[in-house]
Amino acid sequence: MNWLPEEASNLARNVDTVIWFVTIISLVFFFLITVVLVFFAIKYRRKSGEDETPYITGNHFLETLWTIVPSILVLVIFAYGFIVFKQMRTPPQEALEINVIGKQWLWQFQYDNGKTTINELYVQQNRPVKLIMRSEDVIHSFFVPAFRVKQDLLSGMYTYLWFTPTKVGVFDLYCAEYCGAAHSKMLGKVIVMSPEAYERWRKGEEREEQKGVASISPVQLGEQLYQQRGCNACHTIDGTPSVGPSWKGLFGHEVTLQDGTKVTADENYIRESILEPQAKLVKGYQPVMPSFKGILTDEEISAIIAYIKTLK
Amino acid sequence: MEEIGIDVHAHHHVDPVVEYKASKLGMWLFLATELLLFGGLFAAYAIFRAKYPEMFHEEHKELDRTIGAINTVVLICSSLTMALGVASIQRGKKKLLSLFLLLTILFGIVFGINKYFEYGHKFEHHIYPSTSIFFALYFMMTGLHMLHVLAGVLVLTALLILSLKGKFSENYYTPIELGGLYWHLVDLIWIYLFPLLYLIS
Amino acid sequence: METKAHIEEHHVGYTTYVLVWLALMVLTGITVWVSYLHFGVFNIVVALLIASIKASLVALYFMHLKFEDKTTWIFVLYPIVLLALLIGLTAVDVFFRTTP
Amino acid sequence: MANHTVAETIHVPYLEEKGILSWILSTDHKRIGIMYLVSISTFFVLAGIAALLVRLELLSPGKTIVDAHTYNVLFTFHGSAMVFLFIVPGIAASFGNFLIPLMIGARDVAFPRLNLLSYWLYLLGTVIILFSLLKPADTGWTFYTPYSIQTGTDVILLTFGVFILGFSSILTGLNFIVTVHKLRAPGMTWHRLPLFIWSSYATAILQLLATPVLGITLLLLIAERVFGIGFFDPAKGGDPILFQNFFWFYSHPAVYIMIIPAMGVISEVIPVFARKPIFGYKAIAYSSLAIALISFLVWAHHMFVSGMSEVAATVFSFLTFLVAIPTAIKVFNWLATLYKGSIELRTPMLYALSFIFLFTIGGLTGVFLGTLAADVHLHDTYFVVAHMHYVMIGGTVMGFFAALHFWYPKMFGKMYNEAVAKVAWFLVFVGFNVTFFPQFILGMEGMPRRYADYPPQFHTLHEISTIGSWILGLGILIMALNLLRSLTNGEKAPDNPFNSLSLEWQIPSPPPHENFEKIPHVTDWTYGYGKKNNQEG
Ligand code: HEA
Ligand code: HEA
Ligand code: HEC
Ligand code: CUA
Ligand SMILES: [Cu+2]
Repeated sequence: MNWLPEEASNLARNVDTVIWFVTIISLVFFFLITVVLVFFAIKYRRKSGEDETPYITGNHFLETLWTIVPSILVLVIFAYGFIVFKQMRTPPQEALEINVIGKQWLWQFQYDNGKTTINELYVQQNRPVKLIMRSEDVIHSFFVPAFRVKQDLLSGMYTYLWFTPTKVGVFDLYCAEYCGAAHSKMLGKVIVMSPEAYERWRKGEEREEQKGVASISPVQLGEQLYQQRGCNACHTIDGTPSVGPSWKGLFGHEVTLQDGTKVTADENYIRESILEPQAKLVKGYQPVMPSFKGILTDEEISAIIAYIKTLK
Repeated sequence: MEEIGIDVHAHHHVDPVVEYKASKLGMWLFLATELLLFGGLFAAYAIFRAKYPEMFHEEHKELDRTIGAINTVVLICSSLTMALGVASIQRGKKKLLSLFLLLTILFGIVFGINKYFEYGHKFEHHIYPSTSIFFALYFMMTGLHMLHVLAGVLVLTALLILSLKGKFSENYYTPIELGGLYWHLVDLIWIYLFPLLYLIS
Repeated sequence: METKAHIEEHHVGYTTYVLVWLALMVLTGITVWVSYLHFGVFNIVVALLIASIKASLVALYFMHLKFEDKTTWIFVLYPIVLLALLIGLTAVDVFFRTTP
Repeated sequence: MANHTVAETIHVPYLEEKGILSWILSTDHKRIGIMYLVSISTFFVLAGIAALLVRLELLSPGKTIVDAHTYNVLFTFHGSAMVFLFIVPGIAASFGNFLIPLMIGARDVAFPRLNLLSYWLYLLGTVIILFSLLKPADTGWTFYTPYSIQTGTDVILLTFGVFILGFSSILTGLNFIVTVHKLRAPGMTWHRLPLFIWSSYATAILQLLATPVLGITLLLLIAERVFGIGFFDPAKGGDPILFQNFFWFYSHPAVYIMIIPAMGVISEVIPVFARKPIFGYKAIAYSSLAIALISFLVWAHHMFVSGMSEVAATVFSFLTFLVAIPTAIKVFNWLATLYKGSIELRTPMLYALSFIFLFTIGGLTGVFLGTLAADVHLHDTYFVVAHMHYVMIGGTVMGFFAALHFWYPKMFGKMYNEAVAKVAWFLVFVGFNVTFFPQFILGMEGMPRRYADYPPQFHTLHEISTIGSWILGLGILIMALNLLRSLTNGEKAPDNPFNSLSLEWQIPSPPPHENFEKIPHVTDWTYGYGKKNNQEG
């Protein structure tokens, strides 16, 4: 029975030991208290209205005992938690630095080689990473349960966290600080790759995606981007409005803007909506869509348009 | 304010001495909450002043020391007249009480008029609470204080009316004491606001 | 608890009040004067010190705190301690933050 | 024990007079207590229904009944109404008002009219908050900046309502402190006071001194929105973490405002139904005070990963553990009181024992959260949600229900149906655990809180939790119906159905307007149960 997720970072083991340590102490007290409670409740059940009870008002020895023992235990717990916390807050010198930007409601990662990814963080197995993080709007929180790390992102101030991924695989990334309507959609993945695969990805020569571009159709690429770039946080494809309007039946139809004017959703409109979302606001929606200028290439935008066209 | 302690003949028949002591303790407790209400602002002041010393130094120059100093003196004088008012009613001098209450109220009004011009001046120079953290603090601190002065003046006016009606005597002056305590607190807070906002060097 | 209908109270005299008032006026003068001198960080310390002396005078005499019972004193002092803790512990946060 | 006088002259029971005006203009502490009781129970049900909707939405991944924004509005309303309208005034304002003068042998609180003003302010605050529902806020009950500055929903009305409620809370606290200091009956020394009085006193200190800081914080938040000042807005040079510091300076002590009165209730109920003196009276009494004093110093344990300084995190983690000690002392003393008792499992006692069991779980999981390294993983997950419900429902609400069943005969002069009450207790106990225990597991697995939607791997546990909430709701429904029915159909209650020794039981049920015909002269403490022999007293 292990309720904690898989341990996929160097820190996870230590955090888990702390949690287990506290759990064991807690269980001891919990069972002690429960057993005594139930035992007394049964043993000293009222037999008749005339039961005689002793006049006991206290016992200095016992009272001192159950003040001192928990006091010592909590001090130990504190110290242990602190030691591991210290480690969690002290990144090694050689850690690879990656910039993280959180905004409503997506994650953006900037690597030292100039690459930028959205909602997918690529890291190398057994190589310490240090994330230097900031927010562009409200507070978000970077949380990867499998790594046992969490840290808030603020605007106007950098925060950081570090870890060394120890297992190859794909791990869930959550936003853990409430940040508005699509807070629960601000999800991402951490992709831990073997050193070789990571090197390939870094150089960008044989990027899996690029290989893909050649072989898949624009519509398929658009669908992929819809997931990967986080459009799905705000846009549905089944017609239900979410944070943003649904894409279903969007293309070619008339859209009513904030100021009452109507435009037809053609290629240029959609392109503008992606690059400068605030230029033409759709009526009934908040101006919350982030700009994807510099994030999506022209080719990718075309692919998304192609994909939207298929959603009738 | 009157809620506190005018109950001489309250239906729960508490001994008047207990009543008097209870009312005073109640007032002190209330003042403690006032202290912590301003406390949040003092904490914000401490943090931001340490963070942005230059901003505080530069921008405080926009404030008028002279008006600040005059207002300090006005409030101190009002505190004196208030204290003298309490002292006179303790000795049964009802007319003197009314006179001192009137003086206190007048000082309070002078303080308010000064503030009115001070704020007006700031707005003319396009200085608003949103101008900077310093001015946000300035407006919030003095504004909240001004609200307290206003409340104090209203309370004292009510007390003056009661006093003119002859409600108080050397045997019963609890409301005067309580009103006085409140008024002194208003003075006390200003004693800190003045150097913190106007006299940064 | 009291049962006697008799208020045993210290009545402060008019002259005491006037003397306290004089002291307050003088201290106000000093605090303005001092603000023109330059002691660096100590300016604020001095300013707060003078303000605290003034505040104590107001509390002790004008507000009769000097003649109040222990309960009142506790409820005056504890909030001041709390305020100091609010400022102090918040400062421990704000001024010890590490940047990456 | 106190020599009491049963009404001989015309003593009108306080419930007698009819008409709405006779209530909302009454300065009788008993009537004000009942008005609070009715009001907070109403909001408990409303906020509880919001909780049921929250749970219903979480029944399955994806959209179940409402969209994300509505979900956010729902948990914001649920949290803020439960906290500010139900549990903070809670036991203190309802039972505190009703009981404090009765227990200390006084005719009323120190300032009856101020007391009524507190209630009116409470009403005013609730009306404002209900108005805010026209464009309901979606900030969560914590109003974190900068989100609360930016969102388009009506944060101003909600926070202003809470601000007004704060005043109500302050004035109640002030009133109780003075009452306990100045109005105790002759012979009612500090060390003879019932423990409920001690806990009310400690709570009152917290209400008095913590609430003003919340007041100014909310005022500043409103000023940020209205005047554009920037204390908490990084875009203007402000510091969003400063808001959190201020907010928790109040809201951590507030969690003890919630729990200490319930602890007081438990300390009253257990000796009566075990027919034993309370064990370690002074330790329980002073530990309430200790909690009240220390709890101001732990606020930032809600902010370990907020970007605050590590030094501060360490200091606050350390201080957090210190508050666990006075609480531990109480738990052990309650257990020891049961030893060699004559325990009768009436409904109030069942709730009291459930309190000990559930609150221990809640408190121990609090220790997980206070531990630095563990909190990094557990913060803002369902582990926190489970912790807070175990302490707030497993603790406070259990204490509230215990109080409700214990003092019901005294308040209304009627008995409720014991069998039905026990069935309701059983459903509440089981339903509660089914609802919230799975949330500990969810949290450990990493399920974040305030999520309108969740990945499929969390489905089963959420499903169990939702089903649990229905059992819990059913239990509360049965309990409520039982009590309501007894108002009209219940048997007439004797003056002292549970053979308690404390003062409020020595007068008629329901008590007369004046409480005591003659102010009692107290000669012993409240807990003189059992046979005195050579044991020290
Ligand atoms: C009634 C309300 C109540 C009470 C009494 C408590 C009691 C405690 N709480 Fe809780 N708490 C909340 C209500 C409450 N809490 C709420 C509402 C939140 C969430 C707010 C939000 O974010 O929305 C919260 C969140 C919260 C956090 C922040 C979590 C996070 O967001 O990351 C922390 C962290 O330290 C914490 C700790 C504690 C501790 C240490 C106690 C202690 O007082 C517990 C002490 C009790 C015991 C320890 C059990 C009995 C003792 C023994 C059996 C002795 C043996 C014990 C040992 C040796 C350890 N609580
Ligand atoms: C006193 C405090 C209190 C109480 C009693 C409760 C009671 C309940 N809470 Fe509460 N909860 C909070 C305080 C409280 N909560 C707070 C502070 C938060 C944080 C908010 C935030 O994040 O900002 C929270 C958040 C919270 C969440 C997390 C939401 C999220 O993070 O996304 C959940 C989810 O399960 C939840 C569920 C419940 C349930 C099922 C109950 C049940 O116990 C409710 C039971 C009550 C009833 C059911 C009403 C009684 C009903 C009747 C009398 C008859 C009607 C019945 C039927 C129709 C069946 N609560
Ligand atoms: C943070 C939420 C959010 C994200 C993420 C988001 N959008 Fe939007 N989007 C909106 C909102 C809100 C609107 C409507 C208001 C407006 O026009 O800006 C909108 C409008 C649009 C429109 C115009 C639709 C219409 O009905 O007229 C297009 C096209 C669009 N978005 C494309 C995208 C693409 C492509 C992505 C991802 C690469 C994306 N959006 C990501 C919130 C978002
Ligand atoms: Cu971003 Cu929640
Ligand atoms: Cu807390």
